[in-house]
Amino acid sequence: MSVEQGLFYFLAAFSVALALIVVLAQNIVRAAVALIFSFCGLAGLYILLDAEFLAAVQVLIYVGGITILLLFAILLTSRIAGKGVRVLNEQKVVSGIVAVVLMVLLGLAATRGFEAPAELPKQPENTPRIGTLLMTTYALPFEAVSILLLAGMVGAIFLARKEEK
Amino acid sequence: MVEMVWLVPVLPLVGVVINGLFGHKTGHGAHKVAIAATGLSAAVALVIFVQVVVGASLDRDIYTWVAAGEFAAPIGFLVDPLSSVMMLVVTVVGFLIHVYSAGYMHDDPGYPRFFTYMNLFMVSMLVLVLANNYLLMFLGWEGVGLCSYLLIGYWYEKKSASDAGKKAFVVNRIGDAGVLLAMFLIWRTFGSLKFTEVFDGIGGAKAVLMRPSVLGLTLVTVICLLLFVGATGKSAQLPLYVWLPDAMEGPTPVSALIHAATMVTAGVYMVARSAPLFNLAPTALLVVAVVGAVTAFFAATIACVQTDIKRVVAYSTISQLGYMFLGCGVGAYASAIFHLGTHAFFKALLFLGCGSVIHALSGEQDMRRMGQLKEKLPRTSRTFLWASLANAGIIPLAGFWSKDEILAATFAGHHYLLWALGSAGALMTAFYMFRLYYTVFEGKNNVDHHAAHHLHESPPVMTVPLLILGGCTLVVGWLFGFPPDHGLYHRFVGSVFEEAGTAEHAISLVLTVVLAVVATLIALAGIGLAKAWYKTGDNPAPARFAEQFRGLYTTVLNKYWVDEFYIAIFVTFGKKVCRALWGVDAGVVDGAVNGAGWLTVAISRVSALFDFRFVDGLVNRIADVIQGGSQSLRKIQTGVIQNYLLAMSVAVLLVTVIYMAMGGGR
Amino acid sequence: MVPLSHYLVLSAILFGIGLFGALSRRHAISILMAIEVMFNAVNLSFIAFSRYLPQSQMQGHVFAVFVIAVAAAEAAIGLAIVLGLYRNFKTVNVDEINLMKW
Amino acid sequence: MDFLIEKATALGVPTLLAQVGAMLAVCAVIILYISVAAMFMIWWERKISAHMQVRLGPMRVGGWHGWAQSIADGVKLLLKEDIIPTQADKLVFALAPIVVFATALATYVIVPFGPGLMVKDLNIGVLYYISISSLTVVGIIMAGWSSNNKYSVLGAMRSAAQAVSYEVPLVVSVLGVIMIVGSLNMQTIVEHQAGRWGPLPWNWMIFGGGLQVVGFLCYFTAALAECNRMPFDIPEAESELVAGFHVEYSGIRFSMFFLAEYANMFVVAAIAVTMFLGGWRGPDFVSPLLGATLGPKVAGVFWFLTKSYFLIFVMMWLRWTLARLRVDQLMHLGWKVLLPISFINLGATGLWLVLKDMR
Repeated sequence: MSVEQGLFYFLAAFSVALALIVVLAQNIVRAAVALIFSFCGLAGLYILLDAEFLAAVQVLIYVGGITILLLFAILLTSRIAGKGVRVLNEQKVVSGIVAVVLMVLLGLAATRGFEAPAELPKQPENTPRIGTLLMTTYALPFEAVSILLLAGMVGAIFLARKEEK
Repeated sequence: MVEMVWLVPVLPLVGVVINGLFGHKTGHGAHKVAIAATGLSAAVALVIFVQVVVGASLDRDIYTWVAAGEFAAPIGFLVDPLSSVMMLVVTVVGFLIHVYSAGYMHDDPGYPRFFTYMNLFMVSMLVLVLANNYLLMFLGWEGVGLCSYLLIGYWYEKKSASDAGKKAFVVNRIGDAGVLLAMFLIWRTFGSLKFTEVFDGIGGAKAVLMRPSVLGLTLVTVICLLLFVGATGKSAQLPLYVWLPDAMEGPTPVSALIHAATMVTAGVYMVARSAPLFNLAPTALLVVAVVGAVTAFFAATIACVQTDIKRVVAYSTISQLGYMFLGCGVGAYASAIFHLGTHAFFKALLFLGCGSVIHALSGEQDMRRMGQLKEKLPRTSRTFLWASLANAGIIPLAGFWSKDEILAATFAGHHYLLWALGSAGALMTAFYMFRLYYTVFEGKNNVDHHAAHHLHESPPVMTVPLLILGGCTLVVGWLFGFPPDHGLYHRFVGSVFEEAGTAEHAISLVLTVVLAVVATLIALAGIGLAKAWYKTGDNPAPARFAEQFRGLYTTVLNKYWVDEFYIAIFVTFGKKVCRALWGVDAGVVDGAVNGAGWLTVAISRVSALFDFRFVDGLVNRIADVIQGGSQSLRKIQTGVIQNYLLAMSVAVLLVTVIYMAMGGGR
Repeated sequence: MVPLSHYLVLSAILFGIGLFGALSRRHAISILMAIEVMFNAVNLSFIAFSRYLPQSQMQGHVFAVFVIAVAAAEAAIGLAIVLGLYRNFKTVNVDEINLMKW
Repeated sequence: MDFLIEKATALGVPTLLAQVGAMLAVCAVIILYISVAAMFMIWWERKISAHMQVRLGPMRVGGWHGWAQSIADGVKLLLKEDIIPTQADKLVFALAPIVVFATALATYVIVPFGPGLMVKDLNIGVLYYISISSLTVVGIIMAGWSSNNKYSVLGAMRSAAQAVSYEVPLVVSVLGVIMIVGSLNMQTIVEHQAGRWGPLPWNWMIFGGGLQVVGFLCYFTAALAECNRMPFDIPEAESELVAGFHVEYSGIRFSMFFLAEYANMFVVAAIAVTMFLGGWRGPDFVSPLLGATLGPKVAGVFWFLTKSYFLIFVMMWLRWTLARLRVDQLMHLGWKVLLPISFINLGATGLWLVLKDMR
């Protein structure tokens, strides 16, 4: 088993375990912390996939940005003593079944679907390539996303602002 | 200069941006921006048109809009005689109507909003016309639909207006679904949505196209019929015409621009644009022709009895659109587009005239409260007269040439029945137009007094466009249409459809003349009848006529109860079901109670005992079933998001299961 | 070399976990977190595909970038909404917030 | 590090073992360096602050100017009892300092101490630094929240807000340099600053290299905020929050936070030097003595450390010069002053590049 495979299985197990903590943890802050580390594990997987740019972006945006916001909101809305409260709603069984079945189906599709080439195709260097794509083929979606972000920012400000009386 | 065609839609877009974002700044100067934008784009369009006449053309992709896998849809423009004619008509008429609106809307609070919508409409319509692939055309198609919705409901504080807007939107959705499906099929068949590639690919894909797919119809027929469904929605043909009369709730310039001149003709344009496909599908062509002719006749009958001045013109529009589709259906695409152009002018003129009248009478729309306005509104009445003559198809005005060509082509195509329908429609067209004209501008003066005493001719900003449009109405017909089938226009646009492999029915000169004379006589007859009945305004004949054929009259007056029919079928149905359930429930439960009561009374009657117990039990059971059912039904809406989410994911799951069961993902 | 299917299976598992969380956590923020997990699962499969399939010249990366951007917007809005909820309902358990029912 | 691996494999060590060994070795070196340097910096800071206030500072321990003071402190901290509040979330509480320290450690990977002298020459170097450094705040929040103390929670939230706000101008101000160089690789950036600029011997980014003075100032300010230095130290403002997020920490965990803070100071300075001040470039005066292979390296390290420690000195200097900002002032500065300025700088740089390409 090569180093790469070892790393892959380790990171995979790591991310999955932490993701499970995220959805099952009794205490929400722990869930958030687990989320952070699971993101880091995924970043490691991205590096295994020669996507170092995205790995960095992953850490920067998800860990440095989104989860910080999440933690922030948690600190603003909930207390530390998260013991004893019911964290799952009453439809957990059904949804669990649904999730598992979907998982299995997707897994089947993945295993029997696509045949990857024997050796990895040559890949251009990450950052410049992504930049070129964003500026040429995907310029329009890029603009759309930026506008979306702008709208999101405005909306967030508007929603979070205390309505002045 | 042809390369600059992108300017034509972009200029109004600039207007949209300025008025839309800085409307509070432009305020009552908004019309300056809007008019400048449309005017410039009209100028560019004119230049390009001239160049196209000289022989230039363009089919260029500017930008790859959608690229997903092997699916790619460019943002590209196609400039050929057909699209250039459309472009010219849209821009010129649009420009004039913008000018007119500056006067008509001058004291409206939402001034910038109005002009933003109008410009946005111009943008969408030009995109629709100039697009070089179906997807981009569909973008414009939806855009004009949106603008029509916004503008019909422009006075949104008026419930009738907002309802009419919604109605138009919903009805159009039906047609749009057709267009979408057609696009899917086209994509699957040709692997492209670009007009050129699709039409060039026809030869290769003929085998596939001719293969029977649904109900024994060939694939191409299905595609064409689906496209035509969209056309009926957008161009207000049977059975989807119901939204157009209600659309008159919008401001009159809107009715003129969108619901007479440009948007409603989009369907015709699409059919003509897809001529190569339609030519392969005679069945579809026949359907188009029949629907067109029937609509032409049907709408004309309704127009004969309407009393709302704008609705008369609206039904007349529907009828004229019917003629256009009739033209397409019999393969006379060029004539259809010609009629589209002329109709754009004189129908816009009619609407603007109506607007001017309504404006003068401070909002009065019922033509029974008008009359003898000829002296008060000289310019309006004169141009209105021209337009009426044109619409009635009197030589040498615009309407005559185009409509007559269509009818002639129908005759030459041996569709004698359709020709008869069309001619009957023409008769009524002449009749209702002059019924309108005489009751409004001559006849008896029924204007109520407080409307009468500030009765005034509209300001020049409104009448000048009227005069210009009137001038066009007078000249375009014989200028481009003479001699029939060989005039400037036909030599220009005809080429497109010859490439499309349209079967032109040779038509002898004699026949042409004969038909022309017949048509003129028919029109004159209609005018004569209208004159006899409405010139003086106190002729009892119409009333007597109505008395004689009361049933027919009321039917037509109520527009054949189509709206009621639709409402009964599609709207009330749901309510009906619920009420039925409730009724059963109540009835059964009560029955149960009473049954129980009778049971106690008739305890001695052994003979009846079994009977009642049986009834009782049965009844109770039914009641329980129904109650349980309704209870569980209303439980569905819990208000908890995650339940909905769960339902969604279950659905996704099912789709995945089915997909993989059908061997997908392998 | 790790076969593509392994990455896809992993992504499927993460997606399922996230879906379960989104379906059955009560705390609004936990639901957001679960959704983020689902986003990441999707990103993983995007990147895996664009690594293993030769014809995709790293287009998957671009899509992943878009996903991340959208996720950021989604998180910001979602948290603003959560704060609003907390302000108005004094709770952030979505199954206690069901005004929109029959 | 690759160098080490080569050597090891050359000696017949299996690859995996060699890699792991090299990693461990490098980690050990870095940790050693961090702790020693940090102790030195602590002592230095105390001396500087003392002298700025016309005091002497630590004089006793170790004889000459109390140089061993912080060693003694370190020993004391290591020997102290490690207290965990009963109401704390034990796991997170224990994890937090490790996260903070580990991130501080990880950022050293891409610090180019000299020509070829860096742990791993990532080609996304700068981005790597930015993303890793953004992890620190996670640890801070964990610490603040888990110790279940209102001061620490407040400190953590302040710190989170501050970090998220100042991340943006930090990145944007660095972008100018990245645009000019056209690469994220640290060594490439340093290489790009080679040569002369007119009469001056430096072609640094803040000079001829890219005229990034504004960018440099923005970066430096934002970086101060990133590592919670005065005047941006409201997360641990002694006078308001006792000690902010690490008020409940003691003993070795506390010392981890402490070390991490100083480690961050150094990395920030090092990045600034690399991006704006020509990195390890400087007159090579030792090659005559040490030969062409070793000489440049030594000179590079010398210049690099000199520049970095000068910047660190500036930080300490600022600490005793400026007053602490209020929270709202902080946000105002971050969003309404720094961010616009750095964007203007970015745009100007882009324009400049375009014009340069034109002629």
